[in-house]
Amino acid sequence: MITLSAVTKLYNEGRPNQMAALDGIDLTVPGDAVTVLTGPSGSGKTTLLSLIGCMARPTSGRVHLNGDMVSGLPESFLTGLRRTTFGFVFQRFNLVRGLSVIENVRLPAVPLGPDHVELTERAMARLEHLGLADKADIPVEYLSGGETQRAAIARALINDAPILIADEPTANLDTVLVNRFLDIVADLRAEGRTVIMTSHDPRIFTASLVDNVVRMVDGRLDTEEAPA
Amino acid sequence: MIFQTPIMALLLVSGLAGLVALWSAWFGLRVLRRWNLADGSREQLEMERQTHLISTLFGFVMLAEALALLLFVYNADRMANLFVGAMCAVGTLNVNEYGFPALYLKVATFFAAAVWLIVDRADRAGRDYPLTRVKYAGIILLAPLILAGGAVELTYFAGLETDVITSCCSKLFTPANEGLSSEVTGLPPALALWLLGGSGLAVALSGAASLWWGRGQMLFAVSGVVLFFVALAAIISIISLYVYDHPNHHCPFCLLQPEHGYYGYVLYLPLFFGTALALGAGVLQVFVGRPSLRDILPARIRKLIGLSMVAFGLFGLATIWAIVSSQLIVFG
Amino acid sequence: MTPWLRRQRALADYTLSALGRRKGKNISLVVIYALIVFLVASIMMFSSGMRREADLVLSEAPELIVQQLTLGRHELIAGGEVEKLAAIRGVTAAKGRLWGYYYDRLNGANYTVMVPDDPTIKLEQGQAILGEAIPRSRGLSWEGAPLFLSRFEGDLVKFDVVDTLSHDSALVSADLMLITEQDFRDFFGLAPDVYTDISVSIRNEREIATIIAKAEKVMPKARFVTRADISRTYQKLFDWREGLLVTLAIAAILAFGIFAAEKASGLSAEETREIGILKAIGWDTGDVIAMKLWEGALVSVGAFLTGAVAAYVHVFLGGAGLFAPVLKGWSVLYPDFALTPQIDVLQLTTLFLVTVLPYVAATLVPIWRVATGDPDQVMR
Amino acid sequence: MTPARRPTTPVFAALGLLVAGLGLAAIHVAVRAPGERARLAESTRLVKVLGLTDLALFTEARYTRHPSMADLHTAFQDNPMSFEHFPSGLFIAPPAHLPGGQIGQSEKDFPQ
Repeated sequence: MITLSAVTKLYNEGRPNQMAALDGIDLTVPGDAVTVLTGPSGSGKTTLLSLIGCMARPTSGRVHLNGDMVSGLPESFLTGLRRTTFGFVFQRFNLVRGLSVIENVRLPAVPLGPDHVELTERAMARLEHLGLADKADIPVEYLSGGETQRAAIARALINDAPILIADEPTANLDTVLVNRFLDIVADLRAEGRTVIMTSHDPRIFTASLVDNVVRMVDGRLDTEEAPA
Repeated sequence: MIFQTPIMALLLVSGLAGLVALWSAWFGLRVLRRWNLADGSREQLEMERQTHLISTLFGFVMLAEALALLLFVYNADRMANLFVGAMCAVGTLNVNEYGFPALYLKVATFFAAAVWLIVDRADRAGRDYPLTRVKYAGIILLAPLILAGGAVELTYFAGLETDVITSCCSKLFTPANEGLSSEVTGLPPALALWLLGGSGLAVALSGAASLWWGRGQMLFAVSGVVLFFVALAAIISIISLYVYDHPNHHCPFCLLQPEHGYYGYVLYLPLFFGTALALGAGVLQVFVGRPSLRDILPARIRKLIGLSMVAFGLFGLATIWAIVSSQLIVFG
Repeated sequence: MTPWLRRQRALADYTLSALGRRKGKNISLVVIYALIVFLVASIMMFSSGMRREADLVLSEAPELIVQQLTLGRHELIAGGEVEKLAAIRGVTAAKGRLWGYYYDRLNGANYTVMVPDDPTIKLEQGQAILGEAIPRSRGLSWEGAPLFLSRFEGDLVKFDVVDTLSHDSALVSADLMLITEQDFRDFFGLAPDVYTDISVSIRNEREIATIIAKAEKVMPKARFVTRADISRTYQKLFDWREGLLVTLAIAAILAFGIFAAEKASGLSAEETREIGILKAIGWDTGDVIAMKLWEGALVSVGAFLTGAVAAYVHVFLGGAGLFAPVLKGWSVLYPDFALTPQIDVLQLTTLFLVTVLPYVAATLVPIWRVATGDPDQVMR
Repeated sequence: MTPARRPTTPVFAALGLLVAGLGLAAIHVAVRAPGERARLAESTRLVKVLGLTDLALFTEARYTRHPSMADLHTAFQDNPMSFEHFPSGLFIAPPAHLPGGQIGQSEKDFPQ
């Protein structure tokens, strides 16, 4: 469970182009559920997602993760927390070009120094599960859109994080692939993981497995439509 | 005179260390004024990330200074035949009045940087960076030391004139001469060995106390430092005699020569490491009460003390071996 | 393996995979770097080899040489001075030395002609003992071939070559020509009681300064060269050349480092983004710095080791083939010698500091710049 | 599943080989030492017997053949074309217009 109280995030603070991306957010994201942040582009949902995922520190306000305050932690502790608690799937997937699929999938585990063979087996099992085992050794730039997404999901889960964070995971995908993604999310739920994502795709936030929808407007929560 | 590869390497190290010192002292001032972990501002974030660089840089400075320390002594030895009357490092270092100060400053920099790195690692382990201000105050104190070391070294090398008649170790380290070094030489061998044994015992007892009962850490650090100085005195006064198999050769540098099987390294390396670790343990002990370090520090200090004792033990073995294997009979 | 080691290896793995994307460029980087290290290392090994050789060999040179100076130039010295020197307390012996140069117009070489003053060397009039390089350059290939020397147009003097100095001593004797005193005086037209200079043996090395002080009173115009002076001359000579070349090489490494720093700081948008990705998926600033340091370490240590090993092979197995023409200059005679191989850990340390440090220093700051990006930048 | 290929394996192996190369060099030093000692002893003996003072490395001119015996303050002592041996000489080439003389020829030019 992640709680945000009175969270504000400024970009370019102290400069003429200062901008408040988030403005006084109070929000509780429940654990063991699927939560979708939605709203028009520029509404601050990605910024909110990065605060929830301990990717950035709020300019003011507090963030609690399972009761522990995390907003005041130094960045290196935040990073340590992030790599064991959260798995990230980015909007453009952000795989490292030039590296093979399996190398990409192993990346988040590198700072932890796990056993290489064991790690590779874990990565292969995950790729197998997502139907990518035969592509493990090819460079990521040769993957199709759907394969890239699944590789990104495999990478997000390599440290066995309990919470998966996804930013616009279906932005460029057709319906078949969207349905495939929803199947994967259902699998993850069955494994007991929490899923938090942003999306302005109605195919996602109206899906039956979504427990929670948070609507945002201009850096604030859209209170007219309370979370379902 | 500066146109020599080892001298250039040494000046290169000093120059880079000086740059690092200046830059990190400037950064340290900023930290002392602005550091505020609760602040989520850009500046704070940048400072936190810069601390990584400072740690990396200081790690390098310490490594390079440790190598440079060896090189400095080695080079002094090698250059000895360029100076009339100099027969080993002592003669070269005595060519002008900056030689020995440069060496002492180098040794001091090595210990200071080692302690700083130990504090830095402890600081990083605490969830709220509890020692950051201490650490950067330390850097502001360390920077002048590093800069002075570099400046003295440069003056020393710049002032090297090959035609100067210098004294060599056989003149300097004989009891007949005046001055501190001859007083150390004049320390009676028996007394030197008793002092060495005594401080060794103090190190062993306080170390055991801090490992078993978790107390006496400060005492350990203090006796470690005492042991360091006593050991240096004992090396000049008596141990070197055993290594050289010669009743009047008291030089602490000739030990590092290949003719004596590089025995100096066997003596000095554990001694220096043991002392650095003991110092680090003592400094950490000061901060053991900080809330976020309370769970972490005691284990770390124990580890440092343990390693330090191993190093001192190796030094002790090396000393005993030198005495046992020597042909020379001083007592009896 | 501990997690710490496994992490280091994984970081190195990543660095290598990333470097592998521009294989050609990065390999040529290492090759050029290794070439510079090779040059510096060769110079250092060669110079220190020469210094050591000179030091050992000349440790048996005369304790003191006394020369007559006229107009600031080396002059012949009268035989009467020998007794004056021998009379000084502490002097074991004083001997007049006869040596000079002969320019051989046939091959353009300078020989050092010398009169041996030692009972073990048996020479008769008309006979000569030659250094290793003279028969080589004059093409005296068969045993017993006589040596003809011509001092001026129409002049021809014949010497029977009775012996050639052993190859082992080439470094000190390559151009030597030993003849008897009578031959020497006849050949050069020298008066009977003059010498080139005087060598003085001294019992106790510590008394040299005192003896020189006494000798200066007897011979105020003479110049005194001690064995220590000779040794210093050689140390300085090779130090100077080494210093000059190493300075140039350091400049080259710095330029190279700046180039590498430029490459690191002017990182392509793609590379910056990549580091953002790494930070976003859970790498700490420290991890990124460590990864980039691995890159620097692999490049510089790889280049260092390659350069050092190649330099050893070049200097001690290949006879320093690259330097021979430089050293040889315009001399016709060049000793055929091989340096005594030696490896000195502290010399390697110097080499390491001189070659690796500038590179690491030049790349460290840009590395840090890259490493401090915001992890959430990839989400924006 | 294929065993994972790691890029560090060959690179570390190569570095290890290079370190081993340095080790071999050290062994080479040790193996050659006795022979070299004999060679140096021969040179040293000759130096002692003849009272030699210099290395026969640079035979161009008397002040390069015997640097320790030379009048160091007089440059270009024997021949304006002689290869200047001392520090400044590294930068200054002799004037090109001087007559060629015989200097600069090598032993190969005289097949006999």
